[in-house]
Amino acid sequence: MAGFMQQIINGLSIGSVYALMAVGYSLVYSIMNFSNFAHGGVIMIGAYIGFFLLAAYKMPFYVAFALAGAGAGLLALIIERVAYSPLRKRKAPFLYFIISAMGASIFLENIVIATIGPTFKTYPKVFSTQPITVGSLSVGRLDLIMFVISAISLAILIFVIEKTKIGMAIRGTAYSVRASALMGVNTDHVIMIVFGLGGLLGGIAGMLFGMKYTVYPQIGFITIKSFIAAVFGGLGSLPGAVIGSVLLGIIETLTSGYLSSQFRDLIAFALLIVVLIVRPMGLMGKFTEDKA
Amino acid sequence: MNILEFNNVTKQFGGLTAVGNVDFQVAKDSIFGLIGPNGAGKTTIFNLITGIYHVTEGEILFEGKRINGLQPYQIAQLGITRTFQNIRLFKKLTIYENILTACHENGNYGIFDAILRNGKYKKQERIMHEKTQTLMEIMGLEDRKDIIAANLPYGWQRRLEIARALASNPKLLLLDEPAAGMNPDETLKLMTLIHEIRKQFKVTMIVIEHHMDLIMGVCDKIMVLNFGQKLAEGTAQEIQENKKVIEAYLGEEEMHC
Amino acid sequence: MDWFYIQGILILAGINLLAVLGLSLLTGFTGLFSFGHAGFMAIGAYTTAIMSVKLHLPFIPSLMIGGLIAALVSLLIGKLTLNLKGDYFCIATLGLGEAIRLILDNVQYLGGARGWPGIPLKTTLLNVVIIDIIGIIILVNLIRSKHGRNMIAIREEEMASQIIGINVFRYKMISLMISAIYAGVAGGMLGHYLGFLQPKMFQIVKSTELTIIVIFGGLGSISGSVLGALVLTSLPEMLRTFAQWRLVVYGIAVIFIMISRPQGLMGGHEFSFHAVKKIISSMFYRKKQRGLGGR
Amino acid sequence: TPKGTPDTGQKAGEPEVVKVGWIGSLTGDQAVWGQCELNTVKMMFEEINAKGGLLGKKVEVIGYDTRGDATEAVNAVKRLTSQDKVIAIIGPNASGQAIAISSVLEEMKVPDIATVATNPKVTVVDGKVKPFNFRVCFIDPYQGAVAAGYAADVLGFKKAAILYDVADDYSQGLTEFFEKYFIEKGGQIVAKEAFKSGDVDFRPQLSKIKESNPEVIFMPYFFKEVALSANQARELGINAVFMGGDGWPSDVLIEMAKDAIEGSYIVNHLDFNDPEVQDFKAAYKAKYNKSVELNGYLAYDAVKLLEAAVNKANSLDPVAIRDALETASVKGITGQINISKETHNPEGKDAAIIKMVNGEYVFQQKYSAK
Amino acid sequence: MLSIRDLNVYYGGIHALKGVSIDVEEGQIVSIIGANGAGKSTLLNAISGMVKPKEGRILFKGKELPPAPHKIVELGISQVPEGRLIFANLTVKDNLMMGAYLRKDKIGIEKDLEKVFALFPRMKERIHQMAGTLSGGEQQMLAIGRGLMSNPDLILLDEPSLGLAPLLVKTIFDIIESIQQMRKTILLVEQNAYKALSIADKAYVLEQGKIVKEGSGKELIKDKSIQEAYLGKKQKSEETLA
Ligand SMILES: Nc1ncnc2c1ncn2[C@@H]1O[C@H](COP(=O)(O)OP(=O)(O)OP(=O)(O)O)[C@@H](O)[C@H]1O
Ligand SMILES: Nc1ncnc2c1ncn2[C@@H]1O[C@H](COP(=O)(O)OP(=O)(O)OP(=O)(O)O)[C@@H](O)[C@H]1O
Ligand SMILES: [Mg+2]
Ligand SMILES: [Mg+2]
Repeated sequence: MAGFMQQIINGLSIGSVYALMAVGYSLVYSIMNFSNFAHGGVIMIGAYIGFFLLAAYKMPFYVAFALAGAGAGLLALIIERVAYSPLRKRKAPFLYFIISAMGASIFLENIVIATIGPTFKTYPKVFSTQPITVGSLSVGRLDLIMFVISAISLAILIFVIEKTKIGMAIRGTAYSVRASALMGVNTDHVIMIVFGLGGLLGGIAGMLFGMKYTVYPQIGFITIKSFIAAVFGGLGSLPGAVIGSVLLGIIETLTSGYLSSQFRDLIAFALLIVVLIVRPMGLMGKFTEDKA
Repeated sequence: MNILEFNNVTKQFGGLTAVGNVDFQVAKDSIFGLIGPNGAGKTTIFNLITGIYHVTEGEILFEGKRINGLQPYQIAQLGITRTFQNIRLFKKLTIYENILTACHENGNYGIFDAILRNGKYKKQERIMHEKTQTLMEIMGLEDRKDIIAANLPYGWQRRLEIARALASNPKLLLLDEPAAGMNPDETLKLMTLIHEIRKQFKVTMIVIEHHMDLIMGVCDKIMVLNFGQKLAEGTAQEIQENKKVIEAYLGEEEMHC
Repeated sequence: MDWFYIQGILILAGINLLAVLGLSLLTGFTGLFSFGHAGFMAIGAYTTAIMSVKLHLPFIPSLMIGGLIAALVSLLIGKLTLNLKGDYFCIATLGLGEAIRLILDNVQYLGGARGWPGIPLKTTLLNVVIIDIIGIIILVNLIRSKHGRNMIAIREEEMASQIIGINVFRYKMISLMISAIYAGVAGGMLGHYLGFLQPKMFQIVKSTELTIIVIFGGLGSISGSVLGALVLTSLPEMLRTFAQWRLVVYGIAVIFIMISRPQGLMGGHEFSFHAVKKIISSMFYRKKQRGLGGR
Repeated sequence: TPKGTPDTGQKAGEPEVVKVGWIGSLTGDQAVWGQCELNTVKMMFEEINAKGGLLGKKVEVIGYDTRGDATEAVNAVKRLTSQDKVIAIIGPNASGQAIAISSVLEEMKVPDIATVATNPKVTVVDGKVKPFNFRVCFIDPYQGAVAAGYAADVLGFKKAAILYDVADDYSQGLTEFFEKYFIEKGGQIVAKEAFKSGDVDFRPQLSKIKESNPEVIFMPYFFKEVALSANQARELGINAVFMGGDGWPSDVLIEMAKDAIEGSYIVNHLDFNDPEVQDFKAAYKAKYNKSVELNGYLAYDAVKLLEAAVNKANSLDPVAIRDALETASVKGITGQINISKETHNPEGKDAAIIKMVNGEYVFQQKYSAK
Repeated sequence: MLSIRDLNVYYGGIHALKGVSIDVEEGQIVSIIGANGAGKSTLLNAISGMVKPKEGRILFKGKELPPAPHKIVELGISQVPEGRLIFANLTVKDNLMMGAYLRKDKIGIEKDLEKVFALFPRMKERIHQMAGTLSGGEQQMLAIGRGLMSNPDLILLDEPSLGLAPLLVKTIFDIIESIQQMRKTILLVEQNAYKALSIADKAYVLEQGKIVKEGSGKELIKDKSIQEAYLGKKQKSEETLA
């Protein structure tokens, strides 16, 4: 039983990593309707910014944290301007965005390898790595922090999207850029805000990831997991992204713990497909009958 | 003989009953009008017939056979097809390609025939191209053959939708507001076209329209829906004189002039 | 440049092209976006190798069986996932690709993650070119038929396709199976070109590489796929001298080409056989004209 | 000539510079090792040139990136052998690529000396030695046997657990042989858990391993994952001794997991503190301002081996070099290298057992599996 | 208030508007009629900044219009587009609020919301329904309501009666007149030429991208050629109805 509880804790901890990454990804998806594969690159750069600020410039954690978020947000904006905006202007189909995004992610990964170098970097210790133990269970401090930060940023995000005017404009633009423009929405701004926010979340995710694990050019790779988690939870739904992530984390740990770690991903994928067969729009995705 | 029968059909969306206990029959070779206020459930009835929505209760018979529960394509293959209120063309294809694609049931050959380009393929393709050509002529689209569907003005898009629907040789054709976006003159031409289609293709039609001239001018029988319920049914004359219909749908003014 | 080296690149481009042609049918013409085609390549590659190494079958029958088994697997997968829409299908295929790789990593009989050396070298430029040409002809013929038109209709407007009697699920399935056959055969050729197989070769990166080529060449354009395969297979080779900067440049190049030609290389030519014809005829035309003394 | 073999002992206007190829990962997740190898080769060639070159000619390295991909390795070797006309190739560090290139080497008749490609099949397949493939490192079965032997015989462990990377060839190789020999020695594998390249969290597997109470955990993978998994294991309260292979050694490992790996044992190619190694280490550091990774030492030996073979053959002809390599023998930085004609491996090379003490790689002893 | 001079719009090779000039006075209803594909929607889209004209000037209150659509809305021009373009993924309420996106006066917004609900009680009933699932006519009501919510000075209506039941068509034209009463200016594109001309202070006939006729609504309704081309049916239907 203690083993089981520990595995659940492990799952929650991995899940909250996926969740932080998935939220930013899902946000951009919900507006632009394409999978922003450059998000992994943004997360990675966020992690590096945080690392350098802490390790080389010895900044206080909160400053570094804010700057990593801001830097990644800025990067996301630049990517939007350079790689997507020209496509948007020409009304290219979403697949072209995906390719451009892949180009950007290849670029980001390799520019880091070529300049900073391929070796992984270790964050200086900010929080004690001593886990909090309750009986025979142990929870990492950083895990708790990540959990809290994901929850807070999600709550803020949902509030912004659902309750504010800019949120409404974001949702409107998500459906139709043209109609929103006719309503007086500066759609260019809205899209930039979305990318900025997505990048900001990515930067935060990257920095926390870096603190928990390490920083290296291939961090972006792990975002495939959060991509899967977002689909699992229902694309475009922010709470779905979080729930999908946490579930994926738990499924993965329980599979490794009780079934087979060799075939963990196989089993996780099989489960994913079963879920999608039963609920083709993911767990929290809205299923709307197509209206003719 | 009835080609289509609705027996006590109900469709609910959550708490909303879009179609409630509706019964009606459509006689073969007739033109059946379906009218009613906005949101009365007319399009929903089309969606139920074509299998895009599933009925909540009741049954739909086509040529005496129950069709609810079938897939849309199966229903189409039985001989029911439609146009859409919100136009759904193959946007990036040309007019010709739109119709040619819809002609797919007119020629019969397998994948291997296609790969080998054998005689069968060639012969059947010719049939399909001929059919397309004929349809283009009847619908008056032949000189716009290569225009991409998305770039057509609204009115022509509607025409193309009808042409595409006819391409699959339907026995029952459902037209959802075919005259929307047409001016009175064009609507008049559409009426002629509908008569023409009936003559040439021997197809039964159900027409949803808010242009009363068209409905009154072409329909043998009309059913009026209101809030998902049948309000009245009868000939054009009967419907126009029906107090309830005037009150709920037509409005007074129309009757005075 | 040395022919030996160029020949190697051409063979690879040809192998990529075959997989890309299949994917082009699925993505470009049917509108389904797959991230798992490397998985079908893997199945084809390992099956072909089993046939030729363990069962001593000749190369061509081995390839065909490789393609067929890939198609069979795609049938199973398709049954489960083809009802999913857009990115959901995409994720399912991504999962499939990874799952196949994971299984191969664990099957020690086929070398596991350590790979399978000693596969006979049977792939030559000649047989690659022949198979590619056959592949192109089949695809062009298919697309120019009612079956191809039905697939395009599904891409354009799924609901309208159903309403005119197209069995959407069936055609998606056919498209997936054909693309799996292409990928499978391509995989078989790859194994017999390198003489070595390793699950690592069929990572997501490989799938995305194929997708990039399809889109890069121009969706729904076969000539675009041909051009895309050639350009994108040789581009990293041309950038060799950049050493660790190579992929940096590659990434920039991809973005640059996308934003400067957002319809892909052959963009705007919906029906590639038009494009092919046009290119070929314009080539002839130009030559003729030049022959006659220029324009 | 379409398929011309590069006849380097050739015609008029003999090239003033001899070219040697190098392939490996300059990008991708293996780039740490590749970049270090190429740096080492460059540095060594400068030294050789300073001393008069190879048979009086200046030697130059042409290095191509493979992204860790077998197909790319084949392309790169095709280019090196046909267009660049190199006399020999050094690298790659991964077995998959080394195996894939052998058909090209045979066709073009150019020898290759792999650095850290430890899969037996790099040089021998189905009992037949591949004529143009050589290497300077020991092989997986040997390394696995050393690790198992040392754990069982010297350290006296009876219960071992294994955590390995299921998607990695190197990791699978070591796992298989460690398991085999440890059981042969009467030990018991109490848990065998896998992860997949790219994972960063190993707690689920480690939690399971913890329940099986092993005395030693064998961790045959690379140092990034080692650092992460070691830290996580200690966090979960696992006290077992860790043991690993040549994927471990690196300064970065110590930096990140100093406490977690304290007391661990590593099977290595050499003793880092050996006085004979210090010059190279210092020279590298001075030149590149980075510490040398393990691969650098083996790249060093590969260059030494090549130099010895060229001198022995007294020719720059690739085939002559190949013939000389078959019986070459040289004192390398990782030990005495005596290439065996039957296996093209450096036979009888001892492994160095290293223990982590106070955050240092401390040499224990040379050890060889019987 | 609005004056357009020599407007030329191209879609690639298609010359959709060929030197169109129109004038709209403050407080007027100006109707534009024309066959399918004449370029009516294109004209409205050019005013809204959704298509960029190649040549020509559009002056609003004497000033050149800025290029960005949202800037144009800011100046007080709002369009009820053809084909509705409602936000299918937003509720009815949010759609209406999107209409008021640029407004800051909370009280005014509330008032206008009530006005819209008074005009279309159905919208109030369905306030929380996802707009995408509304019936065609309901969507049209929503689109008009949304257009009103921005409280514009000039409102561009592109076929507002499209798909509406006869009773509602009548209501819509009543509404248009009552909007005019609120001292707003209206540029109306309609297929229902008879109705459009009867309420218009001024009207233009657009054929194949060119203005071929202009005059007061009353004049044009009596014009023989227009009766034939655009109203012909009206007379006939009156016969049938009689
Ligand atoms: N998928 C759905 N979910 C919820 N409500 C729906 C859905 N589809 C239709 N409705 C509702 O059902 C009712 C009937 O809609 P329907 O489209 O059939 O109307 P209609 O008679 O065609 O009207 P119109 O003439 O305006 O097109 C409407 O109130 C509509 O809002
Ligand atoms: N996006 C576009 N690309 C190419 N051509 C277009 C585009 N939009 C409109 N057109 C063409 O421009 C011309 C004018 O179209 P427009 O939509 O303005 O006509 P309309 O008068 O509004 O017609 P309708 O009454 O059918 O709405 C038509 O010939 C149409 O085919
Ligand atoms: Mg309707
Ligand atoms: Mg229009």
